[in-house]
Amino acid sequence: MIDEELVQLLTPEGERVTHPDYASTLTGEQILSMYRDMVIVRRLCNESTSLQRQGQLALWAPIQGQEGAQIGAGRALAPMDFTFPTYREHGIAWCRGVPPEDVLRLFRAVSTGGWDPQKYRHHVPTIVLGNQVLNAVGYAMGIQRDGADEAVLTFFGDGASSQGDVLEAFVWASSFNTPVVFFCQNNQFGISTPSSTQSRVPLFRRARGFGFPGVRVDGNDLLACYEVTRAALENARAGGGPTMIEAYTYRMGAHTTSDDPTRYRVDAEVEVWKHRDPIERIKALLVREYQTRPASFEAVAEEAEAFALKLRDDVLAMGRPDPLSMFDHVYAEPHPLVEEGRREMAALLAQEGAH
Amino acid sequence: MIDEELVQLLTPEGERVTHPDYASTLTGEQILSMYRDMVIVRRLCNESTSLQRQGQLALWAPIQGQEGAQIGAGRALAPMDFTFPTYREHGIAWCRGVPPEDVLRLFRAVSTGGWDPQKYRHHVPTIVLGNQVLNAVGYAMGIQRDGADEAVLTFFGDGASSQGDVLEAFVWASSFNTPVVFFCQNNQFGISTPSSTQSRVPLFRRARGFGFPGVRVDGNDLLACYEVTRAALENARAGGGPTMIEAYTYRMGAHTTSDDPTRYRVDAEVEVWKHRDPIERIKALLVREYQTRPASFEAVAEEAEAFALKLRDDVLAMGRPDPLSMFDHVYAEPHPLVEEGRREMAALLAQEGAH
Amino acid sequence: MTTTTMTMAKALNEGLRRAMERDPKVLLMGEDIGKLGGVFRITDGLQKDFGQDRVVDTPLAESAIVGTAVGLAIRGYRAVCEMQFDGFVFPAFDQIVSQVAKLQKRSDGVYTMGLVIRLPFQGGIGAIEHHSESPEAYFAHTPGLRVVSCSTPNDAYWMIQQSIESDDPIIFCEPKSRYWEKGEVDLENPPQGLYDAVVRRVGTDVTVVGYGSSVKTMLRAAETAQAEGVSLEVIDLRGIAPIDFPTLVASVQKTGRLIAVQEAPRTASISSEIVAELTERCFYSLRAPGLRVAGYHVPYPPARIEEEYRPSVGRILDAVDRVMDFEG
Amino acid sequence: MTTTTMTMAKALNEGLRRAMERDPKVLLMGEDIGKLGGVFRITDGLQKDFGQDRVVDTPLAESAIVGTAVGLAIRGYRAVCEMQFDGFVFPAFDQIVSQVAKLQKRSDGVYTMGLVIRLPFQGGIGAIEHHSESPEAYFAHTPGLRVVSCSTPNDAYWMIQQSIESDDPIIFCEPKSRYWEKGEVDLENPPQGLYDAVVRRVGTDVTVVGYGSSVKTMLRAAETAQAEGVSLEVIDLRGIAPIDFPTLVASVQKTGRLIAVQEAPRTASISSEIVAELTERCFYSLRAPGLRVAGYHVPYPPARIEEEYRPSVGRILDAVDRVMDFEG
Ligand SMILES: Cc1ncc(C[n+]2csc(CCOP(=O)(O)OP(=O)(O)O)c2C)c(N)n1
Ligand SMILES: Cc1ncc(C[n+]2csc(CCOP(=O)(O)OP(=O)(O)O)c2C)c(N)n1
Ligand SMILES: [Mg+2]
Ligand SMILES: [Mg+2]
Repeated sequence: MIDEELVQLLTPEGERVTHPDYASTLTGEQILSMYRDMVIVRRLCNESTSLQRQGQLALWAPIQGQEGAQIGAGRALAPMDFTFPTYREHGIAWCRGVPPEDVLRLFRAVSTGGWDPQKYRHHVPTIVLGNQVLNAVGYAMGIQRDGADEAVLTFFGDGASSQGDVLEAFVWASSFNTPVVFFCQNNQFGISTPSSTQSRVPLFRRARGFGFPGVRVDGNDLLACYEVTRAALENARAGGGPTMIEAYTYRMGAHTTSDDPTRYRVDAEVEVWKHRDPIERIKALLVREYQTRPASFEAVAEEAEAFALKLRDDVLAMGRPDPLSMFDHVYAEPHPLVEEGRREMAALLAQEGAH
Repeated sequence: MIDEELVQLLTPEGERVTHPDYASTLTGEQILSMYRDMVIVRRLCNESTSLQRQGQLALWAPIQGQEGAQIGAGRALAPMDFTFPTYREHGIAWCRGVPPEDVLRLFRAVSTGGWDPQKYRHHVPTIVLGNQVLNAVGYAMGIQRDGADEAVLTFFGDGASSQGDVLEAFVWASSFNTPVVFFCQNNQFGISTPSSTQSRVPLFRRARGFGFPGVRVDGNDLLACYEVTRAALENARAGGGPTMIEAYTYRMGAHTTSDDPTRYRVDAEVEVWKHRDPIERIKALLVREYQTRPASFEAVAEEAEAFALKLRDDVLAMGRPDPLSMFDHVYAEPHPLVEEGRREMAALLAQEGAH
Repeated sequence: MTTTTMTMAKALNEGLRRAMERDPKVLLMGEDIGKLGGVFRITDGLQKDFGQDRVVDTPLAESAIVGTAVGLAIRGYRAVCEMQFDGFVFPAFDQIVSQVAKLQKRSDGVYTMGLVIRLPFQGGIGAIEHHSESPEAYFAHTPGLRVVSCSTPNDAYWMIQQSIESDDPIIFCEPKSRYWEKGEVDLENPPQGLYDAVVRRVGTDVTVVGYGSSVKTMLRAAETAQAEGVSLEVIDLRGIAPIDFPTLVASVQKTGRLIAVQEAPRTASISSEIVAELTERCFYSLRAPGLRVAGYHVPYPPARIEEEYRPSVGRILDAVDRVMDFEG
Repeated sequence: MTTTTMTMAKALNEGLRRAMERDPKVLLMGEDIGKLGGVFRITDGLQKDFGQDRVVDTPLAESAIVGTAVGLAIRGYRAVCEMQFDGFVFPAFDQIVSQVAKLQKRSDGVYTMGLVIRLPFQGGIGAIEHHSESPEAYFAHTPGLRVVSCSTPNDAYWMIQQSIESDDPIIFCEPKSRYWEKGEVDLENPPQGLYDAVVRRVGTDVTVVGYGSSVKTMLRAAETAQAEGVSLEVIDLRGIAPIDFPTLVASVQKTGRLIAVQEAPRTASISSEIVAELTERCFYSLRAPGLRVAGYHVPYPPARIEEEYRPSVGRILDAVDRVMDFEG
């Protein structure tokens, strides 16, 4: 992984490396707290996977391996920034303060959103690949008009990088010099399709041709992801325009719980990436440089366990939505067809209830 | 116009300049013949504009100023190559052998196509900006599967360069290494919108970020356009994959006859570009280097006049299509709704005829 | 009552201006709408008065126009997007049906998608391909969207303002062939609700309903029919989605006969909807089946023969004969 | 007659295989259809047998899948494009309505657009948003396209082959919730024409017509109705555009009552079309207005409550009661 174009501040072994453009600004305390975030988010992911296996979730999209990218980027945000996720940004949601059980509503198939996007300044998940990237640029155009000291961070994958919407978003962001940071997690797969199908050259290079900088960062390096994202957001807030960040990482798990990765990739590759685990890397750093004690790690582990238990309880407590709720919020103003449908369904439900 | 990135083989004054990567291979005879093409195509354009003014055409999209780009590119094609135009590639159509009156069918509003695209290996005009660029890549995928020694040349404007379809075409062409050359005529406007709105950096640079070369050529330099296109097509046929060519030129006329460019640009700019006229430039070269006599130019001018007269006659002879023809070729196989419509209209027409 | 005579194009321009004056969050986006004032000059002069941040000449990409309008809506802005022509709305179709139509629901009502997509629609101006489409049925079929169409300068003036004020996303269909026709505009009092169908001519024998440029054609047909002793009630639908069925029902209960007119092709269209729903609501009132006069099942033809494609007075009268003579 | 039992998924796979064996110009394109065999495994094993040039794992862009299929068609190839889910066809909408639907016309018949766009459609598998849409009406409304849907493994096997053989572009709608249900497939004789509606159950009181996953629901409703003394004639539409109206007319003339069923929302939909057209054709045969049982006018809901959204046996029977009891 010696790559001149890759920003790295920490080796897979957890040793610091220097970079001409970026230096780590995080204290030991901050790093430990971000370590905690990564562990909790991984625990959330594992718990969700088992909930899915037990039939409690319809689907789950795991992020194992991408915790460094997400917590790094997520913690680089200022409170007033706004984020536009895909369906896989559980780490970002966590950083934004979205209640973890809300993240699971979509996957429990009880909601098509899950949380209050204005409250957490975190847009609802977008499943149609690339749509949210244009929405993010539009939001950033609003920031410009408000003269606000805010930026937008939007996410997409290596697969989605081929969608017209993402590419048009590049055109617009450049043309209007909007305060938006494009964060592409290149986890090397779009379901089964390798990222080489989407681009024969590193993805971050695309930005330059649209007139703004692109940076490739080691996506399994929390410190580097944090610094690169922070700098890009600061630059955006200061009127410097867009940046594209390609976080080069690896999807350790399946695409979703419906997926069978053995059909398209070999174990050996996965094994190689195990040695680049973003969590282990930070743990090694904490031990080496900050003498963090086992007790601290144990405390985090325990907290994660408690977190998982509560999460499970919260999810199991999520009842089936009232079918009539499908008629809510379709429109802001009254609509005859919605009201007719509501009446019809209410009558049918009453009829069934009467039997 | 001293621009290191711009390929030029001839100054606006018609003096040769050398370029490290491209040398002119054209003989005097060839250049004269291409001069003739440019003059005829410009004459076609002027005649069409007056036909439109006289109510004989519904619309016209002029190409004044872009003759060098189009005849340069058009004459670089091998007979078996296939071309995908926009609505403005009259010079390419000419080079492909499309009967000039066929080019006007669309604008006389008697057809939504105009010529046999397989016969001339020149696709019908595409008006929805960018659509044809993906179609071109698909055609090139077919060439690959046939193992044929052919390439595709597809056109779009600086405006269309912002469309998702064009950008997706870049992804695909690169991913499949298809034998396609993207020829972008940057005539500096998309109707009223300056090309700087579409990109803050020169457009040709976009290609590199998608993994294939981009070249900016002086679009008013016939020799340069010819050589750059020829080289790119040859490279494509040889399996070298796609190239993007940005022909940097200027739309001397209005966007179409419906447009009023005085609303959005100043005469001074147009004046500057008059001195870069692609036709005058070649004329100067022919005089200086090949001692072409006035008689030769006069012969071309006369030919162009005769051409225009015939074109006018051909256009005026184009009758209104049979309304029933709208039901032809909607489907390849019989369709009840089309047949029903045909019957209904036939009855209505008969009724009217009877009155 | 202060009324002024103006074209529909001018009425739209004035309506946009008033909306922008009233609410600083309103902004216009589109291709060539600034300096040029739009290819139909609907936004003429507005960039000069409201600046480039509120009248935005965009890069050339419709998906992006709508996609960024969504983001602006999330930020509290109200974007009015101009699609240069009907046939160029399709690159934006995905953003419209996947995001615009669904985000209020997906955010549980936290977001309002108060944006307007202006479409110069229908044919009749002798244009080339893709410039004369009638895509309204696609949008009407999509839950989460609303669709309206104006047919007079007065409606244009008021309906564009009402649409911009609405917290729901609205596809605003402008009959481009009527842009240059003049009419009275009442600058003080809005005519009626945005979705209300309006009886443009009272009649007793057949209800003829349509929208946009068809309204004038229907009125002409009514003139001719009158001369032949048949009285048509002409209804301007205005609200294409939702449709004001109570007004249509009242008319059909009176006339007992129904003809729905549109330029769009017939299959799974607005006229299909009108006939199906009114058949259900007025089964015993109908003395003949509701008929549809629509575009044929072919791509919009070259302009030289477009008048044979579009619903004409002749085709409407033909349908009138059929419902009047109907014996099954 | 050689029949074999297989799932619809397998039948589609076998049908694709036969088409590819028969015609070397047939190729498959889509996301994850190669090594993975598609998310539903419809193309399982085909890349191994036919190679990467004929089973193409594409970059992730639907407009490009369809846009390049157009170019391949011009070159004489027949592309079968898989949209991974119904909700992801919209990025390709522009290419479909602007190019696929129009290029035969625009080339005056020089081109044939013999391409197939496969859509796993409708809901019922507990999926998340955008994975359960029913977009068929958009395509049926568009002249130049054809739309079909299979409801049994045998139809799947034959209809996919017939679609690929057709020189017209076809939107091929696969009811994903039925992929894993087994049925008899006759490997030798095609059942009937691609657009022919088929009476799946003969009845006398009410004609109930639908397609895709609704067919099974209608048949279940017919069972229950039978028990209650009402005889439903169940028709599987198969051809969504064009619709086989003669078969429907024959049935309605017999039963005098009509119910059209679909998962898609009701406005300007296939069921609107069926009711409008049959009202016109069978005005005096109909003893009650044709009714529509459709998805509600809301975005497809979260899967936990999707069964309340989809046309259920209960909702169909409710409509049956209404047409049987109809007195206006
Ligand atoms: C427009 C669209 N097409 C197809 C899909 C189906 N799909 C869901 S995720 C996915 C792969 C996405 O890959 P990538 O963008 O790399 O993100 P990742 O899942 O790896 O995080 C596909 C094809 C979709 N959601 N949207
Ligand atoms: C998708 C789409 N949107 C809008 C238009 C309307 N339109 C026609 S030409 C044009 C400008 C195109 O500019 P450019 O691509 O630079 O080509 P040029 O006309 O300069 O040759 C526009 C906006 C269209 N034809 N297609
Ligand atoms: Mg990925
Ligand atoms: Mg241009």
